[in-house]
Amino acid sequence: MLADVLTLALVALGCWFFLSGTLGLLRFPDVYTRLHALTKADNLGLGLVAFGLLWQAPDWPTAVKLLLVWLLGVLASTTAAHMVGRAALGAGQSAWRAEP
Amino acid sequence: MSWGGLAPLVILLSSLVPALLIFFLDESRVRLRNGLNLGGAVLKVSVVGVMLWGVYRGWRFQLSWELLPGVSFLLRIDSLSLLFMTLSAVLWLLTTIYAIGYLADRPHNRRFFGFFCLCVAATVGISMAGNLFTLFIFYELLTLSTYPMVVHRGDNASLRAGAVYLAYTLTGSMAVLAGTVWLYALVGPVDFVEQGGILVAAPEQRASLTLILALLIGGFSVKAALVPLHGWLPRAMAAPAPVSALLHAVAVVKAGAFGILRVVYDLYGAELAHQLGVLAVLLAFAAATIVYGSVRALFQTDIKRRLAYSTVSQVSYILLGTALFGSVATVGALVHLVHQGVMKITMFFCAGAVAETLGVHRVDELDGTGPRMPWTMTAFTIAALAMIGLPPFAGFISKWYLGVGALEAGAAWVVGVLLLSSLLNAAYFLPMLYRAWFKAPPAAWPQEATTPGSWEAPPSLVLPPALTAFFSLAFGVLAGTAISPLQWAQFIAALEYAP
Amino acid sequence: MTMFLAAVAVFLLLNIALGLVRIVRGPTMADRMLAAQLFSSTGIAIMLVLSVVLAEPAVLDVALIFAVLAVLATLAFTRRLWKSTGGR
Amino acid sequence: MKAVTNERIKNITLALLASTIGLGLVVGLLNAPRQPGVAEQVLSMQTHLKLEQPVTAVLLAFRGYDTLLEIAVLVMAVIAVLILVPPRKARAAAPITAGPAPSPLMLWLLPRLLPVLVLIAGYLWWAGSSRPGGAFQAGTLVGAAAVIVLLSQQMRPPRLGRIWRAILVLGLLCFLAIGLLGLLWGQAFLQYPDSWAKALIMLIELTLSLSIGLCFMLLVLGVPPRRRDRFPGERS
Amino acid sequence: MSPALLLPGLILPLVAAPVSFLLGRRALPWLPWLVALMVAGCLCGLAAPLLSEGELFLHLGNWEPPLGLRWRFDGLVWGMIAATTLVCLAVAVYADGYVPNRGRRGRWLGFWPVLFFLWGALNSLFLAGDIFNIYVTLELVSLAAVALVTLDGRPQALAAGMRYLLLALVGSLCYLLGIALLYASFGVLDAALLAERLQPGMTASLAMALLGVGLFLKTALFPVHGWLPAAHGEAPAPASALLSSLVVMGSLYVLLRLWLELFGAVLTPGLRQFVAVLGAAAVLWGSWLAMCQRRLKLVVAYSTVAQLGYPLLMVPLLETSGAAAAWSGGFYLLLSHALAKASMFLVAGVLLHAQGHDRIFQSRGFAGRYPMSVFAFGLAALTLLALPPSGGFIGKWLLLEASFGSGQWWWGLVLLLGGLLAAGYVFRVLVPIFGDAGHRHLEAVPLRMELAALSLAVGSVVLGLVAGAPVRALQAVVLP
Amino acid sequence: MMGVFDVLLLVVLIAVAVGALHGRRLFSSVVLFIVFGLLMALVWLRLHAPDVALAEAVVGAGISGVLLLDALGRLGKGEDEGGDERAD
Repeated sequence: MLADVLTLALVALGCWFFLSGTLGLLRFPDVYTRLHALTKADNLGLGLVAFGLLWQAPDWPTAVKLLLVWLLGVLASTTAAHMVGRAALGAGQSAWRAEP
Repeated sequence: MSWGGLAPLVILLSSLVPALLIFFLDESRVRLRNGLNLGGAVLKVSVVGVMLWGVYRGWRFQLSWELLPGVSFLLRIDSLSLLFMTLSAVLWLLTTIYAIGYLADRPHNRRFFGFFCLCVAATVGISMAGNLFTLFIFYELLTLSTYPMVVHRGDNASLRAGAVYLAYTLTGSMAVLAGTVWLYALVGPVDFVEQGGILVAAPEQRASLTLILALLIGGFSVKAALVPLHGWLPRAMAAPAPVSALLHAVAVVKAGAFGILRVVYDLYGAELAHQLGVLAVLLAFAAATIVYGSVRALFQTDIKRRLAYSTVSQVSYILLGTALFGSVATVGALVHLVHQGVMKITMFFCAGAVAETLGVHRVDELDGTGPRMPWTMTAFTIAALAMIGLPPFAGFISKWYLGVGALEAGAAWVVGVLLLSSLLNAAYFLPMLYRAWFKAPPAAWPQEATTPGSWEAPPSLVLPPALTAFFSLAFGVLAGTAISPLQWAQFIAALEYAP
Repeated sequence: MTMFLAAVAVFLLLNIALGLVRIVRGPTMADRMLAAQLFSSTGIAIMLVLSVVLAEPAVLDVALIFAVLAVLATLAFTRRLWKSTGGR
Repeated sequence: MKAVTNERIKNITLALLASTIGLGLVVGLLNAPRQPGVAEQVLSMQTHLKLEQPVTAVLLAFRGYDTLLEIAVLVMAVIAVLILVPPRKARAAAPITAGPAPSPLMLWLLPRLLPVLVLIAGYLWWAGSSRPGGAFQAGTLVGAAAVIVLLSQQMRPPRLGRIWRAILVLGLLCFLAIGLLGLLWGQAFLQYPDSWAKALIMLIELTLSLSIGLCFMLLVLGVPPRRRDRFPGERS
Repeated sequence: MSPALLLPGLILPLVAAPVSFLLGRRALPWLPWLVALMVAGCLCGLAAPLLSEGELFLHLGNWEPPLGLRWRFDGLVWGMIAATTLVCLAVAVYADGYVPNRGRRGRWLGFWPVLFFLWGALNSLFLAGDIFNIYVTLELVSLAAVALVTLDGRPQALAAGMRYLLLALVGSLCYLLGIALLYASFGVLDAALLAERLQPGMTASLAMALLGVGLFLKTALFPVHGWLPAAHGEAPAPASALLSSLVVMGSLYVLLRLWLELFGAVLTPGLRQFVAVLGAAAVLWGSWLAMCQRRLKLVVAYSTVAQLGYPLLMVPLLETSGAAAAWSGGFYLLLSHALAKASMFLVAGVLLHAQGHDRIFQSRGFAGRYPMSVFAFGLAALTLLALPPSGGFIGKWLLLEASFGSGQWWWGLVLLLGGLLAAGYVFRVLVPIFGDAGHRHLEAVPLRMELAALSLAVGSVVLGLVAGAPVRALQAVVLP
Repeated sequence: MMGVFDVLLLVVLIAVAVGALHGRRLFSSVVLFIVFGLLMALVWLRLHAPDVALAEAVVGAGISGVLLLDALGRLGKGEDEGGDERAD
C-alpha cells in the first residue's frame, strides 16, 4: 500500500517535471536556455519515474535494470547536453539577453 | 548404327567437316583449303556413286535421331533424293573448281569457302531429309549459309541485296515453319513416302490441310522465286559468279522447287494435293511467272540480270509440272529439275568467265566474243539453245513432257504458255548469240584481264562450263538410255502414281 | 494502479506530441537535436511505465537499449554533422 | 515550371497508386479467410530444442535457412558497399580528422559506457534462448559500440585486414559449417543433434553477433581505408 | 543414404563466396572450377534418382512443413541449376581475363564474391519450396545484381544501378505484401501446402496481383521493362552476362511457377490471355527497340526484354491439349536463352575490350580479327532467331506446336514474327562487323575470354541437338 | 485508457511520418525519422512483439540515425534552405 502511494506520488512528480521540460523547450528563447530547461527536467523526470516504479518491481534484477536505465539516461542526457552546448558555443551562436 | 545409316552421315560430313576446318584455317593456307574443298567434293560424288549403285541393288540408307518426343531428325535416301543429290554433288564439284579459279587472289576466301561448303551440306541435307521437320532444318541452314555469300563483296549493293534476300527468305521460312508445326500438331509426325504420308484426311481436317499446304507451298515458293515472291533473285546478282551459279542452279531455287515437289508428292500425295485445290492456284502462278520472267528478261541489258529473270521463268517449269496432275507432267517437272540445273549453271559459268576475262557485263558488249573465247561461248551457245528448247538438247525433253502432261491433265492452254515462253526465250537468247558470233569485236575490250596473247579464260573457268554444256547436250541426245535423268524421273513418277 | 500508469503513459505521449512543435520550428539544428533528446528520455519513461502496465519484463530491455544508445545520435550529430557545416 | 507540374503529376499518381494498393490490402484482409497459422506447432515443437523462446526457435531452427540467407544478404551488402565506395573515396569523404576538441565529459563517459554496452550485448545474446533478444540485437549493439568509439576518439575504422575480414564472414561460415556438419553426422542439412542443439545455436548466435556488429559498423562508417587503394584480398 | 542428401551440395557457392572474399586473388584460378565441379557432381548424382522418382524433397533441419522449410527438386530445377552452373563457370573464367578501366582492379576483385553469392542464391531460389524463403533468395539475388551493375563505378552505371535498386526494392515489397496476405489468410508458407489450402477469392486474387507486380518488376517484363536496358547495358560485360541470362531467369521462373502452381484456379482464361498479350507486347516492342539501338550491348539488352516475353505465352496454352508442349517449350526457351544471352554479352565484352567501345557501325573488321567470337555470337543468335538446330528452336517449336494444336494460332504468329524481328537486329549487328577493317587497331583479347563465350554458345546449340531427354524430363514435372 | 494511448500513438506516428516525408528541411526529416523509430518501438511493444521492438531499438537508435546524420554530413548539408537563426 505504501509502495503504491510512493509510486503514485513519485511518478506524478516525474510527470510534472517532464511537462515543465517540454514547456521550457517550447517557450525559452535560445539554445542555451532550452538546454537548461530540458536536461534538468528530463533527468529529474526520468529519475522520479524510475524511482516511483521501483516499488512495483517484482524481483531484484528488474529493480537493478530500472536503476541502470535511469543512470544511463542521466549520463547520456548530461553528456549530450554538454556536447550540444559546446558545439553551439563553438559555432558562435549568441546567447539570448533580456531586452533592456 | 548400320552401314546404311553411315552413308547419309558421310555425305553430310563430307562438306560439313571441310566447312568447319576452313573457318579456322588461316587465310593464307590456300592449297590446304582448296584440297579440303575438292577432297570433300570428290568424296561426296563418289559416295553418291556408291549410293546410286546401292539403291539400284535395293539397299536402304536411313539415319534417324529422335530430337523431341515424337519429332525425329530423319535422313533417308529414296529415288527422288538421289536425283537431287546427284545433281548437287556433281555440280558442286564443278562449281568448286570454277570458284577456286575465279576467286584466286581475292580477299576473304576463308569465309567464302567455309560458307560455300556449309551451303552444299544444307543442300544435300535437303535432298536426304526424310520428313518435313528435317527438311525445314536444312532449309534454314541453307538460308543462313547463303547470306554471307550474297553479301560477300561487302559493297552497298551487296548489303542491300543481302537484306532483301533475308527479308524474303526468312519470311518464307516462317511460313514453312508455321505449316510444318501446324501439320505436326494436326496429324502427328509424318514421314515422306511415295504417294504421300498423310493417308487419311478426315473431312473436318480438309480446311486446315488446305491452309497448311498453301503455307508450305507459299513458303517454298519464295526460294523458288515464284512471282510475286521473286524480288530477291535479280538483286542477288550483286554476288560473285560462282555464287550466282550456286543460287540459281544448285542450291537455293532448287531447294525451293524440291521442297514443293516433296510436299506435293511425298507428303500429301499428288491426288490429295490436287483435290485440295491448291495446285490449281499454283499452276496459274507458275504460268504467270514463266511468261513474266521471260518478258522481263527480254528488257534487261545486263547479262547476269537477263539470266536471273530467265531463271525466274525456267524454275517455274518445275512448279508447272508439279501443279499438273498426271504422271507425264511429273516426269517433266522432275527431269527439268536436273536439266535446268546443268543448263543454267553453264550460262552463269560462261557469263562469269567472260566478265572476268574481258570485263564484258552488258549484252551489247558481247560483240565478237565468240571468236575471242570460242570454248566458253560454244558452251554458252549450247546451253542457250537447250534453254530455248530446241531438239535434241535437254530443254526440249523437259518441255515436251510438260506439254504432253498438260494435254493429259486437260489443261491445253498450258501448251500455249510453253510455246510463248519458248518464243520469248529465243527472243532474248538469240540476239546474244548473234552478237557473240557474227558481230565484229570492238577495238578494245572493256577490261581485258589476261595478256593479249592468250585466247581463253584459265582452264579452271573453261572446264566446268564445257562439261555442263556437254551434259546439256547429252541428257537430250541420250534421253532414252537407262542412265539418263529422264529414265530416273520416269521411274520416280511411276512410283508416285502407282495404283 | 494500472489505470494510473496508463494515464501517465498517455500524458507522456502528449508531451512528445507537444514537443514536435520545436522540431518543426527549429530554428537551429541544435534545437531540433535537443527536442530529439527530450523525446528519447520521454520515450524511455513511457517504456518503463509500460513494463509495469504490460507486465512484460522484456520492455525494460528495450528501454535499456534506448538509454544506452541515446547518446549515439547526439554524438554523430556533433562529431559529423555540426562540424562539417559549422553549425549552420 | 513544367518540370514542377510533371513532378506533381508523378506524385499524385504515386499517391493514388499507393492508396489503391493500401485500400486493396485492407479490403483483401477484411475478406480474407482465416486459417490457423503455425504458432501452436512452434510452441509444441520448441520444447524439443530446450529453447524457451519461440522466436529464436523459429529463426535458428525451424527456419534457420532463412536466417542463414539473411546473413548472406548482410555480408553481400557490405561487399556491395566495398565495391561502391572505394577506400580512397571513403577516406576523402569521411570528415573524421580535425574539428574542435571533444567534450571532456564525453571523454570521461565513453570508457565507462563501452563495457556497459558490451555487457548488455552479451546479455542480449545470452537472453536469446529464453526471452526476447538474440544475435541480431546483440550484434547491432556491438556495431553501435564500435561506432561510438570511432566517432568519439577521432579514430579511423581499423584497416580491413585478414582478421577483420574473417570476422565479417565468420557468422556465415560458422552457420554453414554447422549446417553441413549435420549432414556428416548422418542427419539432415541444418539439423542439430538433440543434445547439442542449444549449444550449437548459441555458438552460431555468438559468431553471428560479431559478424553483424562488424557489418553494421562498416555500413555506417563506410569503408575502412587500407594502405593501398585495393579491394581486400588483392595481391598485386 | 537418401539421394536428397546430395542437394545441399548445390548451394556450395554460398560457401565459396566468403572463402573467395577471404582469399582474394589467390582463389581465382581454382575456386570457380572446384565449385562448378562439385555442383556438377551433385547434379550427376541426382540425375538417376530424379529419373526414377520424378521429384525429390529435402526437409531442412529435418523439420516438416509447415513448421520448417523444404526444398523441392525436379527436372525443371535440375535444368535451371545446370544452366546456372554453366553460365557462372564460363563467366568466372571469362572475367579473369576481363579488366575494365585499367587501374580499377581493386574494385573489380569484388566481382568474385558477388558472383558466388549470386550463383548460390539462384541455386537456392530454384530449390526453394517456401514462398518466404523464395523472398529471401530473391533479395540476395537482387542485391548481388545491383552490385554487379555498379561494378565499374562509372556515373552512368551508378545511376542505372540506383534505379535498378529502387525498382527491385519496390518489387520485393510487393512480393512481400503478397506473401504476407497469403500467410495471414491461409496460415502456411510452404508452396505445396498453400496450393492445397488456397481458395479462389478476393484475397487470392489480390495476392496474385501483388506477387505478379513484384516479379514483373524484377524480371523487367513489359510494361515495366524500362530499367533493364540501362542496367544491363551499363554493367561490365561479364556482369551483364549474368544479369541478362540468370537474374531475370530466376525471377521469371518464380513468377511462372508460383502463378501456375498456386493460382491455377484464379487465373481465368481471360486473364491468361491478358498475360500472354503482355508477353507478346514484350516480344514485339522489345525487338523493335533492339532494332533501333546503336550500341551492341543495348541491342542485346533490348533483345532480353523481347525474349523474356516468350515464356509468358505458355500461360494461356497450359489450359489446352498442348499443355505439356507449352510448359516444356517455354522453359526450354528460357534455358537456352540463358546460355545464348550470356554468350552474346561475353562477345560484346570482347568487342569492347578490343576496340574500346561497342558502337556497332564502327566495328568493321572485328570478324576478321576475332572469328571465334563472331562465330560464338552467330551460334548464340540462332537461339534468338529460333533457327535450327538451336535450343531456342526446340523451345519455339514446342510452343508453336501447342499454339497451333490448341487452336490459339495467334500466339504462333507472335512467335514467328518475333523470330523475324530478331533476324532484323541480329543481322544489323553482324553486317558491319564483317566489313573490312582498313587500318583499325584492335587490342589483343585473352583467349580464355573467347573460349568462354564460345563454350556457352555451343552449349545453346547442343541443347538443340540433344533435346529429347531434357524435354522429356521437363514434361515429367507435375504440371500445375 | 490503453485504448486512448494506442490511438494517440498512432496519430503521433502518422504525424511524424508525414512530417518526415514532407518536411522542407532535410535535417528535420532526419530528426523526425529518429523519433519515428522510437515511436515504432512503442508500437511493437503494444503489439506484444518485444523481439521486434528490440530490433527496432538497436537499429533505430543505434544505426539508422547515425547513418542518416552521417550521410547528411557528407552531403555538406546542415541547416539547409530557410533555416532562419532568429525566427522567434
